[in-house]
Amino acid sequence: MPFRFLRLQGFLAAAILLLATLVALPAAAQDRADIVAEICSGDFAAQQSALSRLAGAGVEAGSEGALWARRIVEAFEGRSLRCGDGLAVIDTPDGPLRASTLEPAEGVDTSTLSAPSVNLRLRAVAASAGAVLRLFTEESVAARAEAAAYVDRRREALTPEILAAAVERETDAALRDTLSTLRASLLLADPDPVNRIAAIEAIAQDATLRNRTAIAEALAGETDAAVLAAGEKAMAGIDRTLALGKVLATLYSGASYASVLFLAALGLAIIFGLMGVINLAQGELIMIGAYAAWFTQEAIRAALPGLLDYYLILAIPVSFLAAALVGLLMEVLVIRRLYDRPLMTLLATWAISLLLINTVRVTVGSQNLEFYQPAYVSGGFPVLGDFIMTSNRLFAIAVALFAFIAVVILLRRSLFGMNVRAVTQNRAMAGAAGIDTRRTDMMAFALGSGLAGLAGLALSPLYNVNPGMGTGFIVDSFMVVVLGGVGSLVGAIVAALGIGQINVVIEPIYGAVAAKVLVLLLVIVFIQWRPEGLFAPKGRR
Amino acid sequence: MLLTISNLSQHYGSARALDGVGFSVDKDSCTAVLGRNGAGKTTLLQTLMGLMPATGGRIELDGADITTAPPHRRARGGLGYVPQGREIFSDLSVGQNIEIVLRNHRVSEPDALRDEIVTLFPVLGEMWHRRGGDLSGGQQQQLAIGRALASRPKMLILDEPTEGIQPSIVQAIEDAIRDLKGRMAILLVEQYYDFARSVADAYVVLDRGRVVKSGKGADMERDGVADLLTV
Amino acid sequence: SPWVARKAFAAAHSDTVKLGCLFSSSGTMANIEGRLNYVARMAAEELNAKGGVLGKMVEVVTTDPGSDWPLYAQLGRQLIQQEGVAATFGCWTSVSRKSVLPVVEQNDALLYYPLHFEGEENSKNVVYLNSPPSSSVLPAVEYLMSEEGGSAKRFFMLGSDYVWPRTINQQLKGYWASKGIEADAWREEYVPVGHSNFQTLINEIRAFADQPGGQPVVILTVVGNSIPDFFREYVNQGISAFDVPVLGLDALEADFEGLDTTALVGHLNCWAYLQNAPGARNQEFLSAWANYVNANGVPYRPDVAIDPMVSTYDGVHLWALAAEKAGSFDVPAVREASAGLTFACPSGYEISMTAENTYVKRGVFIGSLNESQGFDILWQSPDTPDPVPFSPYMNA
Amino acid sequence: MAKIQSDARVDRPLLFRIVAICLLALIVAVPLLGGPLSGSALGLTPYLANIIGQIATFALLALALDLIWGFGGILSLGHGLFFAMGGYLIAMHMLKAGYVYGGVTPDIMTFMGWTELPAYWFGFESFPYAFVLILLVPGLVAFLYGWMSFRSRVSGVYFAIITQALTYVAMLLMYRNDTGFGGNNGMTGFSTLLGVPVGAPGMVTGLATASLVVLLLAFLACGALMRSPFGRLLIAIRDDEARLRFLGYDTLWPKLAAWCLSGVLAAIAGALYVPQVGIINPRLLAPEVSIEIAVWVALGGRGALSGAVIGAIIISALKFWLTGFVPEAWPFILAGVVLVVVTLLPNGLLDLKPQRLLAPLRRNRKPAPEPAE
Amino acid sequence: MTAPGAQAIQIDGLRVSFGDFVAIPQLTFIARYGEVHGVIGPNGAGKTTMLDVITGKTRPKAGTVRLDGKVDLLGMDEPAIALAGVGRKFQKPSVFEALSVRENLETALRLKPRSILAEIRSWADPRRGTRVAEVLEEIGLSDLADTPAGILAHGQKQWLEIGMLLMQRPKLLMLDEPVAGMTEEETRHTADLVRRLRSPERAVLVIEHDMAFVEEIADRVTVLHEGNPIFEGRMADARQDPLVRQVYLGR
Ligand SMILES: Nc1ncnc2c1ncn2[C@@H]1O[C@H](COP(=O)(O)OP(=O)(O)OP(=O)(O)O)[C@@H](O)[C@H]1O
Ligand SMILES: Nc1ncnc2c1ncn2[C@@H]1O[C@H](COP(=O)(O)OP(=O)(O)OP(=O)(O)O)[C@@H](O)[C@H]1O
Ligand SMILES: NC(N)=O
Ligand SMILES: [Mg+2]
Ligand SMILES: [Mg+2]
Repeated sequence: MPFRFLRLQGFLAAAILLLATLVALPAAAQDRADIVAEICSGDFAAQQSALSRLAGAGVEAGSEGALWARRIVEAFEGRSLRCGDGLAVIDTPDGPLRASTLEPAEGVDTSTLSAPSVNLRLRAVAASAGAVLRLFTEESVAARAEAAAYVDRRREALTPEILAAAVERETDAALRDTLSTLRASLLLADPDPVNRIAAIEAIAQDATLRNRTAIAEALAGETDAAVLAAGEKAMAGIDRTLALGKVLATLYSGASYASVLFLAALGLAIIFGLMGVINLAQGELIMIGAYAAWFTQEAIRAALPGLLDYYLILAIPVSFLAAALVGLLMEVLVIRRLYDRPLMTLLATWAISLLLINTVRVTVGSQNLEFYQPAYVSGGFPVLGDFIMTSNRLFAIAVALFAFIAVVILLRRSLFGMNVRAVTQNRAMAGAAGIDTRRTDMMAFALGSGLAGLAGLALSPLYNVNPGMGTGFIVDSFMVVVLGGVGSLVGAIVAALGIGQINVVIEPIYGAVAAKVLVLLLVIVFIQWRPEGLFAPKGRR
Repeated sequence: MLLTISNLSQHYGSARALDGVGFSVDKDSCTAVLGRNGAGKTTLLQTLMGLMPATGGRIELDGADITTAPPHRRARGGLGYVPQGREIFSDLSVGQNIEIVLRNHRVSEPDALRDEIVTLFPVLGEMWHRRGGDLSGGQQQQLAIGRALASRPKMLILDEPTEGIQPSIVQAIEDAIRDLKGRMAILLVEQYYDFARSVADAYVVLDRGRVVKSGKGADMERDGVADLLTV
Repeated sequence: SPWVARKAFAAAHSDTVKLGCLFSSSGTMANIEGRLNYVARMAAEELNAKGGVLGKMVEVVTTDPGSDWPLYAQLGRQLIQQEGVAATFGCWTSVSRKSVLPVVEQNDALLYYPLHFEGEENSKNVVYLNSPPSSSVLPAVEYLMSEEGGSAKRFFMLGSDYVWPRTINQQLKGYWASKGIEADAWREEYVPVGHSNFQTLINEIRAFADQPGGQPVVILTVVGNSIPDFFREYVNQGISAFDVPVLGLDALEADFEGLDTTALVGHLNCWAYLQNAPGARNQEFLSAWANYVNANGVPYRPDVAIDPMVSTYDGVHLWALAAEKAGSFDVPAVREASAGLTFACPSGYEISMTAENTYVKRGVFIGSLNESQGFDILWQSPDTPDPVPFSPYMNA
Repeated sequence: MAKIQSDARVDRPLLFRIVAICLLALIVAVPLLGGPLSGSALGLTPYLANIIGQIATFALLALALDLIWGFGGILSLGHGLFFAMGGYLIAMHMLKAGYVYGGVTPDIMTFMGWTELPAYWFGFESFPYAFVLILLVPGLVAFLYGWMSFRSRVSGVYFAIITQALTYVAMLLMYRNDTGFGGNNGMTGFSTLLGVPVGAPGMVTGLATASLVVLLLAFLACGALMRSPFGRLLIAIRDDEARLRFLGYDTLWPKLAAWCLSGVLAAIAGALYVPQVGIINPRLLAPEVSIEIAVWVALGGRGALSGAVIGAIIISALKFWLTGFVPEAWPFILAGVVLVVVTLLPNGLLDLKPQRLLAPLRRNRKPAPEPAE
Repeated sequence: MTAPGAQAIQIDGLRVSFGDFVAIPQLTFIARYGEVHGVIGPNGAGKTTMLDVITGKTRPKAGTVRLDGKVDLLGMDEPAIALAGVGRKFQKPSVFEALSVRENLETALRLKPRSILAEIRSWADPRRGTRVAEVLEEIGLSDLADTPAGILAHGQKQWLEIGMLLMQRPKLLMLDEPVAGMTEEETRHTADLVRRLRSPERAVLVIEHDMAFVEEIADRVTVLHEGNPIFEGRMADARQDPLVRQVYLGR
């Protein structure tokens, strides 16, 4: 009966497997010692082959073997594997363990032993092997999926056999598909053209330039017409995706650059655009905002380490208020006396910027501050082709949009917004009309300063934060305000988008500097044509 | 007494523009300030509003000393000011020019007041959404008066309010002033002697920063004020 | 001329001798260059603790050229002419050195320069404390091209636009050409000093890397704040050292202070000193620095030491040895006495001044960035190779 | 309410004379004390002589800016452009002369791997040629840019910001080594000027004296010009350009003339500056530098030539002195001084009238009443 | 030489709009040499706008503006129009505040209008001094000749501005509300001045809301309403015109 026969077959297979394990174990002991010795040998080629074997051997030896192999690989990578005097131990906080058996190594003084050096090659193989082993040892599907994604990128220790075993073993259907595709993609040089075509198709699923190059290289020696056709088709497909990805990438970098420009200019759009104060310390207010974010981070790290991941969010009010406070002091102590002498504000704010930079330098130091980068501002998501949406820039874009909307609503809808405009147009008459000009000036200046602080926060994942960071923003932010039309917030955002987008279109062609030069020249020419910016205030003078 | 000014003085640099000016204004009465060009009328009103700090003397509004108060305190204390040269907020719309005062003063029944102002100066209603700075000179003058009324002042201070205004509206303004007279005090600087005489309960004549004559409105003719205004 | 005599007289009759420092504590270089001021002070304290030099206490005069090259010339002039310093320790970038060079030459003064650099210069008024490319960059590039180093085949040179990167790359191109490597195997890009937005360039690097032709590497010669900016964007765009390793020629432990380096592990640098250098001499130096920082409230980390710090430290001691040997602070005498001097450098090597020029023989380290913002030693030279001021590959 | 323009409109004659006399005294003193008497107790070290010379060029630069800003009301936040042009042109001359006559290869040729200098370096070994270009090139650039902007009625802060942008563009270009002007390194290592070795004994005092002489001449000439009808026209433009046009003046030309004159003066200042510092690089084109020029003028009191000169001298002298004397504290002191001036003296240092300083000495006189704010 | 009664300024089919607001829909207007022509009308009627067009400050959407029946002013910029002989006093007095009264007057005088350089050289011309002294006398500011114009009172600035026009000796002289803010006595004095300005070679346009003043000086008035001329003729007749009374004069 076929049915019974199958059962028998299953039983036999299990038995053989069990037997193999039993037989393998004593042999493995010797193997393990050999592998460890090779890793410790300091000979590059031996180390490399030992690491590759670890993956395969670990897998073959079943889950216990895989766990052991993983332990070794991780110890090697983390440099806690110590060798010397024919001894190999893993240094753990609870004392050393013998590498080949993982039994405590009593009486071994690890300080006389040294970690084998890990060069890039070895590290790559180790990383790959580690991921393969995770694929076999991790309990959760998510962790295995992560390992699979990693293995996809780092294939040094990967063989079709290993993947076959992994597919076999995998219980999660989706992950099994992923692994099958991955396995197929390894067969680019398979003798069977069908497998080669499958490999090409598997590879083409991820449309990157790197994969295109892999296909192109495989096709170089190809003779089979079907494979060639499949390759050409796959490459054409990748090319289309790449092109689209490139367009998106350009738009995204344009938007991200624009968000930086806009954030830097937003506070100025109020202080200079609305209030008419040529604030040369605007960059320093940005710097203050970034420092406030850093202090928030440190405070949270000390007091509420659990919330550290959210420090950038928690710092939003802190950065805003810190810069606003500095702005408030500036206004109350100095700027207030100068509203009827706008040129003197140039002088005063120059001095204030000097003061702020150096105060921070003397008190905090001139080194770059260390910012912890939570997940939402580090790394990026591959979107399409080679377009990776980097999170830190996405954060800046989000903050810029948020700030823009909030400020527009505030200035358009609130009495405060109307008061600011009235006061800047005619300070004396505004007072006579019952507006508290002092307070309005103070609040408006503080708002403009606080927005600069917010910019500092949003830009801290993008730029180095040090006392001098603000000076770099002066030209750009004045440019944005002027191009947009002094006093127009919408102008500022349009100008920032324009400058940002044109810049990133030119940049890959002529380089960063030439792009900047061309953009600035364009702006200069544009101003000749519209001497009061994009959104010039209209009407009688 | 609503407003009492005593011994007020003011300089521009070393030039004296007001020199020991003193007079007082009754509740709901109309006082005309007269004087030749450069006599110091505008300076007086500006000092009164706190647009420049007085260099000497004392100003009392409703019994409170406001000599050093900032302009917005005086405005909220009940002074509504129509400056010479209009000085409207040119980048705000006509409506906003009025609204901003209504809202900063938190006047009661703003809608009624707004309607009242528009009825007084229909052109403001027509141009409600236009930019203040785009209005013609006379339209701006009307806006300036409307704006001052929007704070429901206890005392309306007008610096040559009919300057540059078409005759029919001058009449309207004159009527309005007559009409307002019972409801608020009015301090009026006016070159147009006949009009001043016809509305004023009291008058003050300035010359080179000094009060050279003052008295009841009804006595202007008898006191020969007209002669003081010519050479 | 009379005023020189006056200065010399003043110097001879006071009981201190002045050393000048020309290191920026503001501007784009501040983060790394600024700490050299403190190291010079620390070395001077060590000398003073032993009774000074030729019986005089050493006084260190610091300035702040603010990462502004012309200001180096101005302040150099001030140190030499106005302060009458016996020697000047200064400059990080080669461009700043080029800017003070005429000043030290016109005044026949001595500048101790602590950075590895491009060579092609041999002034008798400069003591080149650190290595020219022959004993720093070339060994590192050779390593990258070796089997063990990853068999690099294609090179993306990215530098700040000034003399050091331009010259280094010029030499590298000559070197590769001499190995028969075709010009399409490399690409050269420059950004302005202080450039911070590397978004587009890293896209380009990725595109370059993804093309066929063998293992790509980046030879990074950007300086100052551009270094952390570059690496941050590199991580964000998801490129790891396994894909495209970066050899950061000016990259130091201190450049990574603000960064999480877990995703940067494996990138390389090459210097005459790495903080992980073995040996007791290094431990001694590290604890001296930590103590100095803590005792004096120095605004830099006590647990980070970088090559130019050590080179500056070496320089102060080499100068003291030379002055003691010469029995005088006069520049010509000190210069003459310098030839052949040796010093036990914290790097573990016994460094020595060459006899024929004012170069210093030093060891070479290749470092690999680790998780904790430090560099592990991947390779180190068996001895101290002879410095070669003028590269044979320069106009090859 | 219409406040009258508080800008001083012509120089306070007394102050003007005092400044002129001080400059004259320096012209006599510097060569004397820096030359024959340099070893004496009163003598000037070359270091000090050099500083004086540099400051004189800064004062000249401030004068140039005040001409258009103080009088014409045209604020330039990019005057570093013209200063740098003068500097670059003289530097090109010195390098080329050193190369052609002295055989000194400029660094840039080495690291760029050039065997010859780019074509636009042609002829620079000749001083007269370089000299003419120092007047011509900045003048032409000023003319083209000014013509374009004034004609399109770009004015006020728009003008200020785009001059800044223009200078910034120039900086970015000059920082590129490919542009052929030495890139970030700029130009240094000069060997001779007018055939005299740069390190020659009299060179430092000579250059300093020359700078002072040029400064004095420019000061007197500009003073005369600003008191002339032309100056009055400029002031009228500053106060109400539109009104002047309705009187039939095409304001383009007087503005352009003042602008070009200012540019050329700034370039001359640059050409005197660079041989004295021995290096030029694009840093001079940085926005901060140009802003600082405006700060000098504002501090001194814009609209009065003596104010500009005094402002430049005070700030740059303070900076020279303090950076050496208290390197950590100087930014605080400088900022403090500026803030005190700004808050106490509405129109800059010019509010410190010499007469007023003397006032306490004269008895039986009431001090003039303070202007009302 | 222009003949008295000849057309000085001739406006045809003029249309001015700001955005979608039409200030002047379709205006035809003529002013003649030898006459003082009053232009009156409600606030916002377009009087100032008309002057803005003539002086080149505002560009119309359609229409022609000719001087002497031939020179097309629309093709010229402000200085050229001024040099062609058009002078204007602004509604809001505008003088050069940092210059003294005397210098304001000197600046207004163009002896050598061809080139600014020649003009500047001619500033030493003795004729200038005499002329300035005359005008100072005429506008009654002799005592204030050396004070900065910025500190003059409103009325004084008005006078100074008229003085500047007198210096200019334009063919077409346009005064926008010259007596606003003046005392009655000053108004009379100004009226005298304006009458004296009338000459066969000159056309004078006066915009004013002071009807007594207009009546006193104007040979002819045009009443504008919403950009349209609704009346042209003698002032005395205008007072009787019902439409004029309704939209402008009141009662
Ligand atoms: N900002 C100022 N600076 C200096 N002096 C001034 C200033 N404003 C006005 N003055 C002078 O002060 C005096 C009084 O001026 P004010 O404007 O008060 O006169 P007025 O009576 O309102 O005249 P008008 O009827 O012309 O409006 C005048 O002599 C004037 O020249
Ligand atoms: N730049 C502008 N933008 C929008 N509207 C304008 C502009 N200039 C003028 N106007 C409108 O055109 C109309 C005519 O204005 P104009 O100033 O010519 O009136 P006017 O006759 O001089 O009035 P007044 O007697 O009050 O001075 C007014 O309604 C004004 O609001
Ligand atoms: N030598 C350098 N890093 O410029
Ligand atoms: Mg008045
Ligand atoms: Mg009008």
